[in-house]
Amino acid sequence: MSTPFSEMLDSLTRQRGVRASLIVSESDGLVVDSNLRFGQDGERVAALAASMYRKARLSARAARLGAVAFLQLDAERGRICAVGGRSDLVIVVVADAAANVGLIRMELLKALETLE
Amino acid sequence: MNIAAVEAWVEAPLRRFVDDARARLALLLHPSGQVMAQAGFTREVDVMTACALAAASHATAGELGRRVDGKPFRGLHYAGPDKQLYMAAIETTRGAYVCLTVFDSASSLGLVRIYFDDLQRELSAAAPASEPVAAPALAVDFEADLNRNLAALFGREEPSVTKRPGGVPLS
Amino acid sequence: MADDVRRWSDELARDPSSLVFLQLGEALRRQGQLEVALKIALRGLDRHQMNADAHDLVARIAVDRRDFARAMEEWETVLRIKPAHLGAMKGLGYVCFQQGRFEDAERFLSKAAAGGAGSDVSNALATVRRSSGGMLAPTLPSEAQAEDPQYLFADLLVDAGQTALLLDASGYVMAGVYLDAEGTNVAQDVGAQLSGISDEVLRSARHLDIGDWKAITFETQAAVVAMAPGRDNSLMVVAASRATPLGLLRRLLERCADRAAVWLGVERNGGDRQ
Amino acid sequence: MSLVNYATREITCKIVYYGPGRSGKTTNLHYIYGQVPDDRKGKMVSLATQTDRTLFFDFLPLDLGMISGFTTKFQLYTVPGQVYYQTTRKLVLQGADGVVFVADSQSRQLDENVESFQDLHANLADQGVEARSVPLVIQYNKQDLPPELILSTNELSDALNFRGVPEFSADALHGPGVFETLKSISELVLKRLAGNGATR
Repeated sequence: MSTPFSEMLDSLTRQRGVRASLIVSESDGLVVDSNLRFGQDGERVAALAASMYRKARLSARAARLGAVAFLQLDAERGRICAVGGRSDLVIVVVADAAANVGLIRMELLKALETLE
Repeated sequence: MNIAAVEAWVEAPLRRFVDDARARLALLLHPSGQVMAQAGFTREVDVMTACALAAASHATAGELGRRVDGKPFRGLHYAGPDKQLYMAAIETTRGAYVCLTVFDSASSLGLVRIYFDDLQRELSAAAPASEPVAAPALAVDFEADLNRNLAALFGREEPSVTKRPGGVPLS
Repeated sequence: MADDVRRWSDELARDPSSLVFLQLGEALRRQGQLEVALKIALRGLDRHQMNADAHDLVARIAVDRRDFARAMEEWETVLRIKPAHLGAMKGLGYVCFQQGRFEDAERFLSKAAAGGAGSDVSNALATVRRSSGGMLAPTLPSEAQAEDPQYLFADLLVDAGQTALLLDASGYVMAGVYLDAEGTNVAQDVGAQLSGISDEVLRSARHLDIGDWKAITFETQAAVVAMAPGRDNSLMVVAASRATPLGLLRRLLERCADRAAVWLGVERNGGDRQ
Repeated sequence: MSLVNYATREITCKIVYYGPGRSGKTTNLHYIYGQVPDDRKGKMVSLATQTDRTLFFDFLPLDLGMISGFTTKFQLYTVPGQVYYQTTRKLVLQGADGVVFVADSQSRQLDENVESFQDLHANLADQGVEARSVPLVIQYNKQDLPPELILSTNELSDALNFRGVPEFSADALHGPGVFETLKSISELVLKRLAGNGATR
């Protein structure tokens, strides 16, 4: 089924090393739309990534650093990148640890422009 | 967070759930409204009331689901301005329970739901295979205690017997 | 930025006397490619010995390479060529501050401020004055500075907007300093706010089965921030101005984390850092 | 299904006040609520319509105190009496440890009493519960009304109490009979715990 976000998510998931891309509601941590490779638990990623993004956003605001634009978590076996804008929606990408995060970041910022 | 459970096997999974989901309150109850475990409540009477209302709400939602969708709903979510509530059934080998959790902006519906799934799995794994064999709980001569407590409850020295038509035991 | 670097490299290859080496060198410096940047800058300087900006570029690269002596020399040259060069005054102020020469730092920064430099210089000046007038004597010896955990990362921070904090598991500051726009140390507030993120990160990494977390980086309107877990459940936090490339920030994070690891090890083993 | 926590030595029992609409089930709970000291009761919850008819149930948690070394708590529920709340009655009845059937003594309510009593048995059967195994007490309420308006307790007993369970005449509005009814159902429910052990 094609949704208004399909093309954007396809283009994110096409990036080398990307395992999943999702649009997530930041406030309730639920999946709005997703493009997942086999084995990815979209609901889990959505809930945890949204929570992490929200925490970073609120903490940065409390620390008077301004609004968070891009977030990247690096772990031993994977990376999570997220961008959010003015709306409640956050775009999340789960990628391999070795994925080119520079490219993913650019694609995410491009996707955010489309979303807004 | 303060956690109390009627049966010990419930405690660890429930504790993990409230920690992981950053829940403010949690209740595990029988569908009839009897509490199995609670986390975060400070007054026992509040627990009982919450259980009664949760059981009612769960039963209502289940019945509504059966009527409009042919099967009970998976879960129930209410959102207030500050706090939210999520409630769903949990099936174990010991039977079905209802779990109600209250959370605020430190958590989210998505988080609560994923950890709910984990709780379901952990409770299923932890549940003893069979019912414990219960010994008689009360002594046979419990009546004296009961009479004394009821009299105290109603502010009477002795349980009084009134005359007809005002409360005479008929048999 | 990668495109720009390629374009400027091509241009420089076509015309080795082009001033484009200034942009190329600066871009490479920001990417953390300090050796290449230095090579380009020195080659440019050979052809443009009286160009103040070329000396300024070499000085900035030297600071990144912790070569403060070379940076001083280059910025002093800049001021001989172009006495009103604000970048050189700021740079000299910064180097003097790092070396504990607060009076000199104040003199350079005051000149820069009088010359019309922006709010970052005013902030830096406030910091210097606070340091010299407050807990630190103007001629504080470097050993004493090294004893103060506030200055644990001072020599690793290369731009005025950069800051580093080491937090314990409860979010309390163990080392480092975080100055706000007014020059006030808000390390404890910022640390407490940012440390909460690590709980979230820990949980996400655990439940998404991606192994232990190594770092988290985020860009905000005002800054770029990177954090990494350290020994004894500590948290290393570095922040820099928004213009700082993420790659450079990560390098800074690694250096500070290494420093913190050594310091924590020493602290645990009886506090003897000699 | 009494809940017995052997670790903390606590017993919790669920008692349901059943009966036709306006027979005085909620009034029983209100009277109890008014008599019991604050430290022995929780807030009374009434899920009622705008006209104060019970919509879902009334609920009153009571702390009976220590009985045979167990802290004993009762949860008193009422069901909505009106015929069309059948589903709700079933839900509230679920897991009841004891039932108080509150009959309306007015002559014109006899059919409603009988119908509601049958409804109780049908609902218990639906839940796979043998009605005779559930502790039951019958209360003939409103016996304070003028004799020409009500049936005598003997007449009501003939119509309803074919099982010969404990029965009480009452005036729930003013109190007579309320305490005796509660005491009787408490005894029956606890007797099961003393004799049969806990069901759970």
